[in-house]
Parts: sequence; C-alpha cells; structure tokens
Amino acid sequence: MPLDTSTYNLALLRVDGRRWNELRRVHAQIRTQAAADGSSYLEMGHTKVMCVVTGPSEPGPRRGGVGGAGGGGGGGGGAGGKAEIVVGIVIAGFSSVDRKRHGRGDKRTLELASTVANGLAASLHTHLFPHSQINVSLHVLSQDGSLLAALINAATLACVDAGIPMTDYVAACTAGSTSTYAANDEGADPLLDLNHQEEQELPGLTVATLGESDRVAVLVCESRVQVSRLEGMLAVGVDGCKQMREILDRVVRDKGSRMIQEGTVEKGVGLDDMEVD
Amino acid sequence: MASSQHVLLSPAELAYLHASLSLTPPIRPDGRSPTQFRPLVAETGILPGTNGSARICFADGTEAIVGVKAEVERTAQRPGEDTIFLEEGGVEGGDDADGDGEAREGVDKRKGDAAWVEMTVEIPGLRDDDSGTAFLSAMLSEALLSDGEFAKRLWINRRFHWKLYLDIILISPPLSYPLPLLSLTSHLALLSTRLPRLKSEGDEDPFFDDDWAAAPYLYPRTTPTTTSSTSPTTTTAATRPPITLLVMAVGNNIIFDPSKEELTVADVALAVSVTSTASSTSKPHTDNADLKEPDTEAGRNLRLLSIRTIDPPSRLTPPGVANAANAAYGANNGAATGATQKMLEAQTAETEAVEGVWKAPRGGAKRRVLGALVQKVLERGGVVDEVLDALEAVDLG
Amino acid sequence: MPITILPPKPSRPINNHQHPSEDDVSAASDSDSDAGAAIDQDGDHAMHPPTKRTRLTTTTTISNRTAAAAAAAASIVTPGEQITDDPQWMRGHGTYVAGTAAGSASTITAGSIVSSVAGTVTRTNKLLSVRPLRARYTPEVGDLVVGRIVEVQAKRWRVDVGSTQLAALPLSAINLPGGILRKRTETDELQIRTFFAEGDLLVAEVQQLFGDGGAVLHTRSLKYGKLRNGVFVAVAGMGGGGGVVRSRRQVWTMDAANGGGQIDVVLGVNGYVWISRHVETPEAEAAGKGAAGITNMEESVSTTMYSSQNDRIEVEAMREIARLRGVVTALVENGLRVDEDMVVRGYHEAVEMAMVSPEGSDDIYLGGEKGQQLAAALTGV
Amino acid sequence: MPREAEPSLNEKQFVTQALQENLRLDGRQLDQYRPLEISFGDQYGVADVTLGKTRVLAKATAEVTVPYVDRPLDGIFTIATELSPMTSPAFEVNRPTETEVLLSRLLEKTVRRSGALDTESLCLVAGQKCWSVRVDVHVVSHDGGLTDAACVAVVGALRHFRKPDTSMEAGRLTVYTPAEREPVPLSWLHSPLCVTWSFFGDDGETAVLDATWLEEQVRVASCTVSLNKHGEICQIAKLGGTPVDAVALLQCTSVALVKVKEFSDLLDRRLAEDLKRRDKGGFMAELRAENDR
Repeated sequence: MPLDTSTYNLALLRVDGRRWNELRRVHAQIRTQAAADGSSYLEMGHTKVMCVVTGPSEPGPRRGGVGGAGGGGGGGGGAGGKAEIVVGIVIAGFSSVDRKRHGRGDKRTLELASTVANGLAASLHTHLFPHSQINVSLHVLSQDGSLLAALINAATLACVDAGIPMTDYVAACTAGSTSTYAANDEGADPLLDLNHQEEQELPGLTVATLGESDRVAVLVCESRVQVSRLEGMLAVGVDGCKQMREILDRVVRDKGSRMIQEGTVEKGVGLDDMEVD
Repeated sequence: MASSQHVLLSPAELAYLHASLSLTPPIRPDGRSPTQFRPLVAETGILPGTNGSARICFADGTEAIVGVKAEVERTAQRPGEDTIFLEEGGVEGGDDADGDGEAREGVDKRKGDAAWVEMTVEIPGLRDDDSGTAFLSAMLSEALLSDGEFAKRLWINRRFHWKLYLDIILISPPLSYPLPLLSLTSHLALLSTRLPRLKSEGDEDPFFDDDWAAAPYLYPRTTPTTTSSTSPTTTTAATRPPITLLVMAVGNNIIFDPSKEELTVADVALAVSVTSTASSTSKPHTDNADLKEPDTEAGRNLRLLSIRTIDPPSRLTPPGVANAANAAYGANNGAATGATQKMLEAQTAETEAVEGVWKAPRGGAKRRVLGALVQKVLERGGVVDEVLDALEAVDLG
Repeated sequence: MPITILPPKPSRPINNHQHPSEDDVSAASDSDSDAGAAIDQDGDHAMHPPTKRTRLTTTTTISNRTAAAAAAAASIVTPGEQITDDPQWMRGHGTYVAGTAAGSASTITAGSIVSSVAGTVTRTNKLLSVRPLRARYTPEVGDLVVGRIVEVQAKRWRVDVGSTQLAALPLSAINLPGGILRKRTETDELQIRTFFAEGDLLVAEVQQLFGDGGAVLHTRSLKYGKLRNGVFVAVAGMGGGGGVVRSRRQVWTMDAANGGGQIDVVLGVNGYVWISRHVETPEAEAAGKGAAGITNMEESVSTTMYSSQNDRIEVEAMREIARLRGVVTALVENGLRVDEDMVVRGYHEAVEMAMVSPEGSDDIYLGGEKGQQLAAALTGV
Repeated sequence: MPREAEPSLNEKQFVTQALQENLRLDGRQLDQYRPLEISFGDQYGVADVTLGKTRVLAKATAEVTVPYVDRPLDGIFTIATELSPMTSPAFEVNRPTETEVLLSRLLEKTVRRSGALDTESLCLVAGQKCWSVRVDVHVVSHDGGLTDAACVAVVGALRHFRKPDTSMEAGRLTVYTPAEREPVPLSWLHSPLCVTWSFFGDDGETAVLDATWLEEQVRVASCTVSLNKHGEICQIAKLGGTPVDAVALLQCTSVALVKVKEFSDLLDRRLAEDLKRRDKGGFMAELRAENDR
C-alpha cells in the first residue's frame, strides 16, 4: 500500500490535510501582462503557470519566430477556414524539485502543447478568424501535480482576457483513486485534485469539460487503474471541473466589475431589465 | 550581434527620432532624462522551490523571471591532484574554520571552476540555440564568471562543490533588447540565493543543516565589520553580482536603458558589465589589482568586467528617400526645373545627408565616443551606483 | 534619481502567504468552504464518509450558479452565460445561439442567445451584442485608422492596423501624385514603392470589409496619406480597457504651450496614434495667396503627399510632441479612455504639472507615479 | 513539405451523413474492426501486422550496454517510431510531425510506462552491464488505425523476441550464441493493447471503431484507450477535439475491453502457432540431415 493511502482510511484526511473532494488553494488573476493581448496567472496549490496569448493575428513574416520552443499545434498553413491555435510550453528548469532542463524537442512537452491546443479548439470560435493565428505561450514556474489541468485553466483564462469568442470555459482538474492494483478493491475512494506525491503513487486522470456540461473535452489517464474505478474518478473529475469553472468565472467577473468601477468600460444593460420592455 | 528582432519603423520616424535624440539635451520619445531608467516592479523570493528567485517587469509589460537552483556535485579530481597534498600548503582538516564557509583563515585555497555555473536563457518565439539567445546567455555568464571570484563561493571542500543552475525566462515577447532586464533580474536572484549551511568538516561527504532560516546568503548582506583596517581579512563581503547595462550613443549624447525605438537609431550600442566591491581594505596579495586604487573613504569602487559592442539594428533599416530623389514628389513642377538639374539634385541627395532624411549609420564607432561611454558608466556616484543602491533597497522576500 | 524600483502592487502578490487581500480574487479559502458548501447543498455528498459509488448522474446537480450570476455584478456577462431566451431578440457580436448541440449546459435552453465573450451587454433596439472587456480592433466601414505597411504585393499593399488580419490597400485606392486622375498602368505598378514602401505609416479610411472581416482601405482624400514629422504610439486594443474610443473627431490640431507651435494629433480608431508638427498645407498658402481653386489645391497638396523627408522641427515642438506622447501613454497605463477632450485636458494638466516641477517646462516625463498623478487629476477633476 | 490532400467538402459531408445513419463506406458495423492479420518473421522478434490496408512492421533487438546512472538495477527499453515518407508525402524523414510525436508518446505510455516488460530482469551486472531492448516500428502503409496496429506489432514483436542466454560465474559474463544455448524469451508481465475510438457529428455523438484514413480526416475527436485482458486500463488519451459526453466515453471503455480480449486471444493463438511451427524437433531438428518434403 503506498505510504499515503495507509493513513488515509483512518482519518479520511490526505497528506496535505484535505478532504477527498476539496480542491487545493486556487489563486488566479488575468491581465497580468500589459504588453500581450491576453494574459493570466494561475496557482493550483504549488503548481504555478503563467500564460500569454497574442492573437488572433496574421501569421505574417514573423512566422519563423512563431515556431518557438516546444511549439505544438503543428505547422502547415491555416487549417481550412479556421484560425490555427499554436501553443508553446516552456517548462522552467527550476520548476520541479530537482532541476531538469526540458529540451526543445522534448516529446512530453510537445504532447502537452498539442493537448492544450486541441482542448482549446473544442471551445474557441476559430471559424470567425479564418486566416489568422492564435499564439498561446505558457510558462510553468513550479510543478506540484495536476500540470495539464493548470495549463488548460490558465490558457482558458488568458483567451477570455484576450476577448476571443468561445462557447464556454474549458475547465480542467485531476481526479485519482486510492485503489490498490488488486482487481476489485471495493474500498477505493475517488480523490480530487492530486498533488505531486499523490500523482506519483496513486492512479489518476486529468479531465477537462466544456463549461457546466458533462461533455469531456480532454481526458488523459497515464497510470494503470481498474476499469471499474474509472467511473468513480470520472464523476469526481467532472464535478471538480464545475467547481474550477466557478472559480475561473468569479475571477473574470471581479476583474470586469473592477474595470467598470474604474470607468474604463461603460456599464452595459443589465440582464434583468432586459425582460422589461 | 543584431538585436533580437527586426524593427519596422518608417524612414520619417527614424529621421525624427535621430533628430530629437541628437539635440543637446536629447529629447527622448518618452521624455526620460538621458540617464533615467524606465520604472520597473521588482520582487524576490517568489518561488519557494528554488534557492533564489526574482521577477522584474517594466510598466510596458516586458517581464523576466529568474530561478536559481543549487545541487551538490562531486568535483572532478584532476589526475595527481589529491596526491600532492602538503606542497600546496593544504592545511589539513583540524584548524579549518568550520561552519560558515565565508571567512576562512589561512590561504584562500578555494579554486572555482567556471563549469560549476550553468545559465540558460529562454525567450518565447526564439529557439534556444538561436544566435541571439546564445549570445545573451554567453554575455550574462561571462560577466558573472570573468573575475573567478564567484565560482569560489560554490566551493564546499576539495571533493564536492555546488553546481548552480540559473534559468532565465522572458515571459512576454521582447519589446526592447532584453539584456539589461535579464541582467538586473539575475542580479536580484543571486542576491536572494541562499545555500544550506555546511555542518560537515573538511573533505568528508558534505552534510548540511536543514534549517532554511540558518542558510547563509550566497552574497552576505551585512558587511562583517572589519574593525581594524590592517587585518588582512579577505572580506569579499558586500561585493555584488555584476550587472550589465545597455548604453547607446547618438551623435555625442549618451543614453541609458534605450527603448526599442531609440535603439533603432543608435549610432553605437555597448553592453558594459560592471561589478562593485566595497572599498575593501587593501588585500595583501590579490593578483588582479583593481582598476583604481581602493581609496579609504566608504562607497564602492566599480570594476569593469567586460565591454561588448551590440550591432544596433539601425544598420538594417532602409534609408529614407529625399524629396529631390522622390519620383512621386513634386511631379508637376519637375518640368519647370529641367530634367538634368533634377538628376543632379537626385545624385547629391543620394550621397550626403539631407536634413530630415534618414540614413543608416555607416562605419564603426569613434574611439572618443566609446571612451566617453565607458567613462560615463564607471563614474563614481554615477548611474551604476544609483542602480546598485536601488537594487539593494529591494527587500529580499 | 535615474532608476525607480517599485515594490509589487498588492493586487499581484505571487507569494501571498498572508491571507489574500480582499480585492485580489483568490478563491482559496472561500473556494474550499464554498466547494464544500456547494456540495452540501446538493445533499447527496454530505460530509459523512464519501459514498463509495459516485454515480455519473446525467442530470447535472442544479448548481447555485444562476443565483450567484444574478447577484454578482449583473452588467458583466462571461462566456457560456445565457443572456435571454425569448426569440424576439436578434443576435449581435460576441454572442452565439445555443443549439442543443452547441449548448454547453442543460440549464441553457436551446435556441437562446448565449454570450461568447466576457464583457458588457449592449442593446440597440432588438439587437443584442456583447462588447468584450478588451479585444483586438474589429474594423468598421468609415473608420479612420493609422496603419503601417507590412508587405508590398503586385497591385496592393498589406497594412497592419492591429486587427485580426492585415488590411489591404489596393493601388487603385490612392491618389496619384499631382492629383492626376487616370487608370493605374503597369508603370504605376512598377513604381509602387515610390508611393508607399515597407515600414511607411499612413492614415487611411476603411472603404469596405471582406467576408471574413478583413478591411479594404483607401486614401483618396486630402487628409489621408503618408505620415511624417512626428511620433507613433500604439495603444492597447480598442474596445474598453484604456483603448481609443470612436468619437466625433479623430484628427485635430492643437496649439502647444511653451512655443511649441501647432501640433496635429491623429487618434486612429484602431488604437494607433500619430502626433506630429502641423505642416502648413498648400491650401492654407493657396488661401493666403487668394488662388483658392479646388482643382489646383488638390493638385498642389498631393505633390507633398508621398514625401518621406521631414521638415525642420524646432526643439520646442519636439518637446511638446514628447509631452503629448507621455499624456497618451499615461492615459493608457492607468486605463482611461483616449479621446480628444481627455487628451487635451491631459495635456494642459501636464503643462501645469511641468510648471510646478523643478526643471520647469523641460520636465516632460510622465511615466510611473507622474502618470498616476495625471490620471488622478483627470478622473478627480 | 507537401500537405496531406484534404478530402473534398462533399466527401466530408457524405461520410458524416452516412455515419449518422450507421453506414460506413466499406459496409462495416460502427464497432467492427477490419480483418487483423499478425505474422512473424523467421528471425526472433519480427512482427508484421496488417489491419485492412494498414501494415506495420516491428522488429525487436537487444544488446548489452551500461545502465542509466540514476537507475543501476534497470535495463534499458526504448521504442522508436519513424513515419517515413513511404507512408504519406506529408511525413519528412527527420522532422517529427505532430502525429508521430503523439504516436510515440502513446506507445511509450501503453507499453513502456505500464510496466509490460519487466526491466529489472534485463539487468546483468548492477550498475555496469544490462540489456538494452529496442523496438523499431516501421509503418509500411497507412490507411488509418495506425495506433492499434502499431501497438499489436510492438507487443507481438516483444513477446516473439528471444534474447541470447547468458550466465555469470565469478564476475565473468558469458553470452551464448543461439547455436550454443536456446535463446531466452523476455519476462513479459501483461499485454496492453490499444483501441482507438473516432467521434463524428457536431456533438461527437457517433462513435466509430477502427476508422480508415478518410474517416480519420473527417472525424471531430478521437480517444485511444489501452487495456490488457485483465481489465486494467493502461492509459486513456482523448487529447482535445469536440467534447464527448462522459457517459458515452465510459461505454467506449467497456466495449474496448471486449475488443482487447479478442485481440489478446488472437495474438496468443498466433504466437502458439509460430512456436509450434518453429519447434518441430527443437534442438535435435537442427542436426537432422534429410530435407523437408
């Protein structure tokens, strides 16, 4: 039994004192970068990610520079009538416990970049900008588990800040299970939002849903787990994504209302007085 | 080395900028004085997982983050090094001052090695083996390692040393030439770096105190009070990590911290790396005597580490077209002044500088201007002093 | 004091170990309690030991979001939020119709109008649209824009106007030098770079829009053409958040203080601003000489239209242009609207601030706290 | 780099509409695989898999090397995938495209990370010598379903592979040639196999198994589930694309489990046949003089 779960069954408390369905401390901000079209900074526990979005803009001669480190999303011209989302992920050398330099062709980073690009494509209205390109560059400052989830949430926030039209937020979070590898371990409880230690020891998955619905945009499971455990983990994951969407939504709303108080944005017509006339 | 990316400005703008910058005193586009830096927000200790970290961002959004991580590494034993033990005056374990590796009596036998520091620069939009990025990281690490003092701080004992990794990330695509921003951020990160306190003695396997509060700074903050000026203490205290400033000259005006537009009209641009050591008492046997004799009064004396010329992008800008040579200008009154006369005018406009028309600077920089640039940087109480004071004022998070 | 290093503003502490300050949204503490609470309200996930088999309920738990949305600042809508579901409203920008397919949550009825950006709802009799808090410039017909030539093609120029695509300026849409009116020939195409070359700045008007939102510009009028004798400033994206706002007059001439002479300011609707010394246009001379005739005025003006040579500009004019540039950047950095009266008021405020400061009128620096003082004075006054 | 020829607009609409009515161009059911054929080379460790028109060849090789410094007790196990221009003009020799990166990461997670091959058994002398097993995947022709075919080929090649026998006396390691000693199979723990679902329609409501290349170009989302026949999920990868309902995804995994069990039995049968064909008289058969009839 991995160290972590042995103590879990007694007090139902995880290593960092959280219950089974509690998210870690999420601290998010938008418009952290004046120079970019859209920018965001997100902390899920100790996983810290910064995101800068430029676009939608014409690919133009700067094309060479665009394929920067870890440029995911594949080359090739505009994909027939839709804006192309190019995601570049830079994982800082100091982000994990021991320093590891992620080279340019690092396959894991390219896969993460491609996942974020396709995850965003599920929601962004790319058909409105046929010949242009949305450039998302993500910087991972520190990793403590749920990296893909933090990347997707930061990218969604930055796209909302950049004013890119989308169907709904793409909110992501991780879910795990305290199951042992034995076939039908009934005692397995699902866990929400794994940190690094839990991610190493326990089976887990990252799930991203489109806004409030149960529709899964991204599902990545990289550890061995019983098929019967999947439903419990997926249910907890989807529910976690709803909570995450709430948090992201509140961040955007507060930034918006603060901008209105500062008078930079005229107050719009309220939702409720719509029905009056 | 051309600055990182080609800047697209119209000849009219370039001519205007050049004219306004060559006035005395120069009028800079954003109204700053020639030695004034753009306001920046700086903080340190932002990443708990690192030995030291810092983040600086300009008001216009350019932002850089530096993380420093240290790992213990076995020192590669040069053949025969450990056999000749005594001749080196290698004083055996016993009377070595244990604990704080800083103040050590006896000969300063710590020898640093440049390979103990690894510096990587990450600029979005540029591949990391791109010439621009490679040049930047080379310049930053060269400034740090040139005087050999820094590597000595990483020495644990004869068998082990600290391996320091400096990862520099530029968050936004570079709006201006990133060198000064990166160097200030790594300066702050190094100031905030702390290494665990050594508890083992001599050449045993290193064993450290895991109480982080007791970890000494890589660059100790408070200068140990050297009471009598005669004791030959090797106080390398209060030395600061080097900073590299970008200085440019237009005509004979010297301008600090140039923005992207200013750099595109620069006649000459220099990256000057400077370090400062407190006016320490005269060290008995320092081989590299400082540039200037350390005078007794307090303050720091600046030591020039390296000067690198930066190829200003102005060489790549297309020249402006004078009205005389502009076919689309004065098309109808051309006939009145006769075609040949107009041809003559066009030729002259091609060669000499015509007032109000931009022409890329040709040829190298005049030695007088270079000398003035370096002098201005190293001036006591000048720009570098004030930058270092301001950096010191940043509280270490 | 050459360098000012400011501590980070509290609203952006990276390592806020202390309890997050109220204005900065850190959903940490309340999210846990809230998440816990939200779970409790639904009853089935009460705090007793978690149920072993958490069913994937297809009917989503009616989260308390819709109640919170109404209570929260109602004027802000975020992506995926239903605006209205009665069919009489028409759908404008920034919204989409939620078919059951695209509809994201079962709480949104099919066919209703849902917001696709975060911004404020604007209603123009029966048309509902959402103006985003900040977005790139979307060209409209008739907009006066400042653009920079990025690429020269066979019969047209590609102009960067800060929009999602490069705008096109066909060769046929410009005035020929000398005001000649004829069809463009091969020689014009060969001499295309004498009119505009890469990097040139121009002020133009949006003539029409392509299907995919790309703009077609034209410069067939006296007030449009190549820009010289001045300084260019790019201001953050239009549409709120401190951008240039569409107003009556985008171009005006003002008299500068301290003997700066007349200064032209061009506020491009796309957030590109050009500040230059006012050049005595020939029609003023022509008017002066009494030979005002529409034809030869047009002809004499367009001779200087494609010159890229700056005229002599006095030091005072350059100083005032730099001050004006400082005013515009200060307005943007402090998130204020950029239109004619804000800039003019800001300029006079800046001149007074300079009077009071030690260096007198030479002090034209308006970055950092000076900018904040200026903004405070403007919003305060 | 020439781009892959996009299917024309009406071709796309036709395929999607046909799938709406549960019809496929080649008449298969939505969850029906194309005929899967596995054959082994006469050398140990060569597997040739054909899935309809898609053909993948995998070859396993082993050599003695020095183990990694940070894991002295583990052997080295690498999977190399190379999509050559032979499969389609869009691929270039040494410029990995996104499909190739995703394929190699998928195989990595399915076979290597899930611990199918016990790397500790590859260690000969701790810290000094160990086996380095390498599987090269060559895609001969690509008509969709690349991941599934490649995974079967890799697992087949590794289970078919025999590494030379070794013995260790007093610090001296001797590696025997096949003539001296019968080569030894690798220590194989479980056989993970991939099943790829493709989703069509605006809401991704139509789920299809084993899409052909044309269907792959038209699909709106795809999800690859890797399981072994004991019902353990080794990995799931739905990397973006149109969101699909969570309950539907769950049903996909259960159907995938049935398919994986089928393929595992097929693979076991093929391996047993190959063993029988190869093992007529075992060692003695080598020495007999007369020819085969």
